[in-house]
Amino acid sequence: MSSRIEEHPILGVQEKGRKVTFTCDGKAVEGYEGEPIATALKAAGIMVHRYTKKEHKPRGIFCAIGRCTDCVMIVDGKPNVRTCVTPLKEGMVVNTQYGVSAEPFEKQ
Amino acid sequence: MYNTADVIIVGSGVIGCAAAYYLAKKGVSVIVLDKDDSIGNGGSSRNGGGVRQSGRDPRELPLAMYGVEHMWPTLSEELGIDVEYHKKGNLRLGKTEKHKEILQGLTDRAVACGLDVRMIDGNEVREINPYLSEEVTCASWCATDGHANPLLTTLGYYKNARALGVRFITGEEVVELQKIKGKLKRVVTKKNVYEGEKVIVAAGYESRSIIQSVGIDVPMRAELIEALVTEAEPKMFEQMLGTADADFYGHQTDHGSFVFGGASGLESTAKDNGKMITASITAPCICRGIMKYIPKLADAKIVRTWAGYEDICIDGIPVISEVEEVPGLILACAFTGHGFGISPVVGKLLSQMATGEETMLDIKEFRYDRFHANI
Amino acid sequence: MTMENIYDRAITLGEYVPEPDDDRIICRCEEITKGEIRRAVHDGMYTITEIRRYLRTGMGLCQGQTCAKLVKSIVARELEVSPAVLEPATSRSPMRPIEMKIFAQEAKEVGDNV
Amino acid sequence: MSMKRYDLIIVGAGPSGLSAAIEAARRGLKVVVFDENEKPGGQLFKQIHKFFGSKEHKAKVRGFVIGQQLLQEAAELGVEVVLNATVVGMYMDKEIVVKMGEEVHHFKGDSILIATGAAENMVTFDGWTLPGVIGAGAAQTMMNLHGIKPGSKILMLGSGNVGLVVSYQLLQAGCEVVALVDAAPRVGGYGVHAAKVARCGVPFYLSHTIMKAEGTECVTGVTIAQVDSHFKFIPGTEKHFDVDTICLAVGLSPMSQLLKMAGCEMEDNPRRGGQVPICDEYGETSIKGLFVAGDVSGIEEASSAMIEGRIAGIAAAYYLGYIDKEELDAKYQENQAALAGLRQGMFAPENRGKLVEKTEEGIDVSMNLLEKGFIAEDEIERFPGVTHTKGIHPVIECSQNIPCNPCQDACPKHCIKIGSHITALPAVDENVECVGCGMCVASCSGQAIFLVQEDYEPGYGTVTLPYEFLPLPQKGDKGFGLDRSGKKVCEAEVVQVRTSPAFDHTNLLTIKVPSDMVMKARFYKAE
Repeated sequence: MSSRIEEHPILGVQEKGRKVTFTCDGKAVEGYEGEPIATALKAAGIMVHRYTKKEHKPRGIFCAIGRCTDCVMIVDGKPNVRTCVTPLKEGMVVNTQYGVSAEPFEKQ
Repeated sequence: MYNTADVIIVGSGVIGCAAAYYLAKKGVSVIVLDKDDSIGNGGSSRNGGGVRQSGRDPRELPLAMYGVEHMWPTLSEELGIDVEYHKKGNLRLGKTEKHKEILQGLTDRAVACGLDVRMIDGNEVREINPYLSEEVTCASWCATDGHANPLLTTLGYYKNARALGVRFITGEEVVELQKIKGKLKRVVTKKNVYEGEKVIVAAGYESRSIIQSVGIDVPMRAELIEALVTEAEPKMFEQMLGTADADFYGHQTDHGSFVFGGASGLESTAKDNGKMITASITAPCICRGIMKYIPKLADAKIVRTWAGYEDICIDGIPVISEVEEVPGLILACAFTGHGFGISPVVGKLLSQMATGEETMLDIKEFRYDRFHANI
Repeated sequence: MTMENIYDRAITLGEYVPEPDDDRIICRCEEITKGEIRRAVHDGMYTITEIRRYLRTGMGLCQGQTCAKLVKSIVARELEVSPAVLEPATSRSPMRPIEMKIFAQEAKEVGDNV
Repeated sequence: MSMKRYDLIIVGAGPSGLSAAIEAARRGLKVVVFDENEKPGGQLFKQIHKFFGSKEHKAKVRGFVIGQQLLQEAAELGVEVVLNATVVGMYMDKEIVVKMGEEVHHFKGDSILIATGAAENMVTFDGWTLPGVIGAGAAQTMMNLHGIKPGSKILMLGSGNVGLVVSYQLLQAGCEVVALVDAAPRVGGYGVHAAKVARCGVPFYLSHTIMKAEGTECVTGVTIAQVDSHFKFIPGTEKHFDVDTICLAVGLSPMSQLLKMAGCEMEDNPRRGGQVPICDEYGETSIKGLFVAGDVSGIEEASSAMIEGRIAGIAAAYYLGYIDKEELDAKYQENQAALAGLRQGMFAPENRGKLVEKTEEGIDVSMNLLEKGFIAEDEIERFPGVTHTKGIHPVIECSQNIPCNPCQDACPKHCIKIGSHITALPAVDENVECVGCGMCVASCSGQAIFLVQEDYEPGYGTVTLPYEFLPLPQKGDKGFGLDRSGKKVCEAEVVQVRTSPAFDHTNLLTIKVPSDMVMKARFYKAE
């Protein structure tokens, strides 16, 4: 079951941008243009956005408003991009962030 | 609580904390007073962390060289805390013929003092640090320079001195020094009176008004300098960087963040409301400077900026001196923005001065009474 | 303890007694644990500013927005003071992380007053 | 360097910032509002419930609609609202640097209002950094702004208004809320908010808190346990829930860093929620011409934030000479009276943390409501809104003194009385005949009004209840009546479904239940 809310009792059917495809760790994922990257990932069931530098622990969405920076990922090659406030675009290349790198720790 | 000690130190910056530590190691009782709430809240926690020998005044160079040779390499071990000292060299960068002249002059003087520093061209610069832009055409290169973490160095000295029994009191503003029977003895704060046989004043620019209370003056001024730090980046380079024009200076820390200091040339417009405040135009200016030299940092995010005063001495080197006319007074101020790199050495020298030992290095160039009129 | 006593760093806090949740992360960005913060207080770091500089709590990408209150309460408990007496760390520009290339790009405003 | 200059620069386009902008622009000030978010309105745009208060202050209007109204009003008055505009810092001489797009802009204001609102507090427990542990604000943002469920099985920590309201919103979004947990021994938020969550079947665990979040890559479960009066876990009381999401709603702190940076005198005031600027009755800080309003100056509700904003906007107009002292005083008095009205009742700032045992009318409060989230059957009869008139009539399960009165005006027959004292409990006038129009049911922001008819047909009565869920049941559907605790108590048949623009998305569901169940059944669940 998708975690998207198709129709909301108060808000009705929410307007979305056009459907676009992007990649996360190389896999194709669909989302709506302009929505936060994190929303599209959530809809695709992706919970882990990064692994921390010291303890290599998983992190995901925490504040969803761009403050806590837990949801940062490597987006189009740039590390530390706050996915909860960065609008999704067609063809974006999103990667799990390991520390501050796209390379998993064992390869660093 | 006792308010007397063998030595009273005014100022809990890296100099004061280092002196306290070396004194405590000798078994001397010490009280350190600071007007700020936090330890080392002046220049010690606001500087770029350079541990340089190159680019220094020849009079100061022996102190810097001694530190790099004898103190910095073992400091982490000595303090039981990683002060993040890295001896990976200093590049002072130039882009123009004028810069080259400045750098050549500095290099020649340092070489004459026995420092291993040389001029290199743009290509060699980029062999050492491939992130530097094509605009960089020359640099002075001193392989034995480096950098350390000033916050941890200051707090490391503090922690160890405290563990050895030094009494630190913050939020204690010194208002005057008093002589008793011809000797400096009393340190009067807004709330208390402290007494010591020796008083070391290491309070940055504020030292000036404190020592004026016993009729001594050091010609220095306060200059606002700003610094900024980026988010953590993947490891890029280990050298300390500076420029001939002093656009900026800084390095990448162990944490991965870059710390850079600099100025916009317009600080004089900043009103002094008693608080150190960053000007709106300075950080952007420093950023523009950095990006010319290290284009790859354009996407790095700035997470903090801050400002601090440097105590600039009129002749560019500090005052590290006993004051015979005020027996018991020892000065350690006017470090002119390069005190951190020599702080372990100065701390040790001060501990020797305060205990009446012969100093391990000649410090006559730093006397308080060296200043003369031009004509 | 009162505020005055925080300033006198010779006051001893007694032995550092480990607690079962000492390994719990408090500062999420810099991954600093409760135990590290407690130990830092026993090492003499009595102000929030000193704790930050010693451990990097609140110095990460979120700029301390998430853990400031948590750190304060741990330090206050260790010092046996009310959290309200501890001065929070200085607020510094930028309020949100900003790319160097954007910070460097100062727009020339054409204002009504020009 | 040259900078664009405004009479008033406002940071934050939330309820207080926009209200201030409106009042200032109305008096001739050139006003700009900067907000870092993509959408204006601050928290209003995530608040989909109807607001409490009085008609003059937008009661029974949903938060996001209030946001739209304020924004439109501001636009009509020529206020510039700049979104995606992040304030980088505040410098000397009331200079503000703003990141807009790929540039930073310098602006100066002759006056500045900081209305940056609040940030969420956090609590720690083992596993609190796992993906799946989120703030309540995050949950609201995800479901109400971005149309996505934060999780499917969720545990909520925090029984303040935020925890209660967000729990209800999660249910509305189609999530399952497995438990509502709070370390405090009593529900912190409005009883009516608690009651609407409880009757949907969400169990309340007061004097409980989270021991640990379980999972390696993300949350797969949670263990809670009871705590003693010192908030220490009581061994043996552990309870486990399979959940994929843990939502934290443990209070807010003023987001006052900009003010500290600007050099305002600050204080740590636990009554206001943390570090706040010291300010006068107009919201002016220790720096002349620098004002604050809303949560940044002390955590309160959006309704009071709007009034504080108005006062600050008017005060800025006076500060810059756009109005005279007389107008300032008159407007201040008017708004101050409204603010005082909002700051009374059981949840008034001075009652924070206190157990109020009797209502203003001298009635014992419902302890079951405070401990379990719903009013017990043996408590309900004591409240003045609960009567047993013949035929259809309202039953008002409003048991706490809160500043709210839309129900009084909703009834075309005037059978509901609150009187001039806005916090008084609504009473039903048994001498006035109820026509069963349901306006009172739809108008009650707390969803605490039901229409009850004991003699619908032999052996059966009906209950008309507010229903804000999808799918909407249809006439003839059969299901169950749930009691105030969410327990199935009887079979129920939907006999009428009413929707109307006047009800503003609150549908009225009339269910037929056995006569002895009309005072028990308070929610409908399909088979």
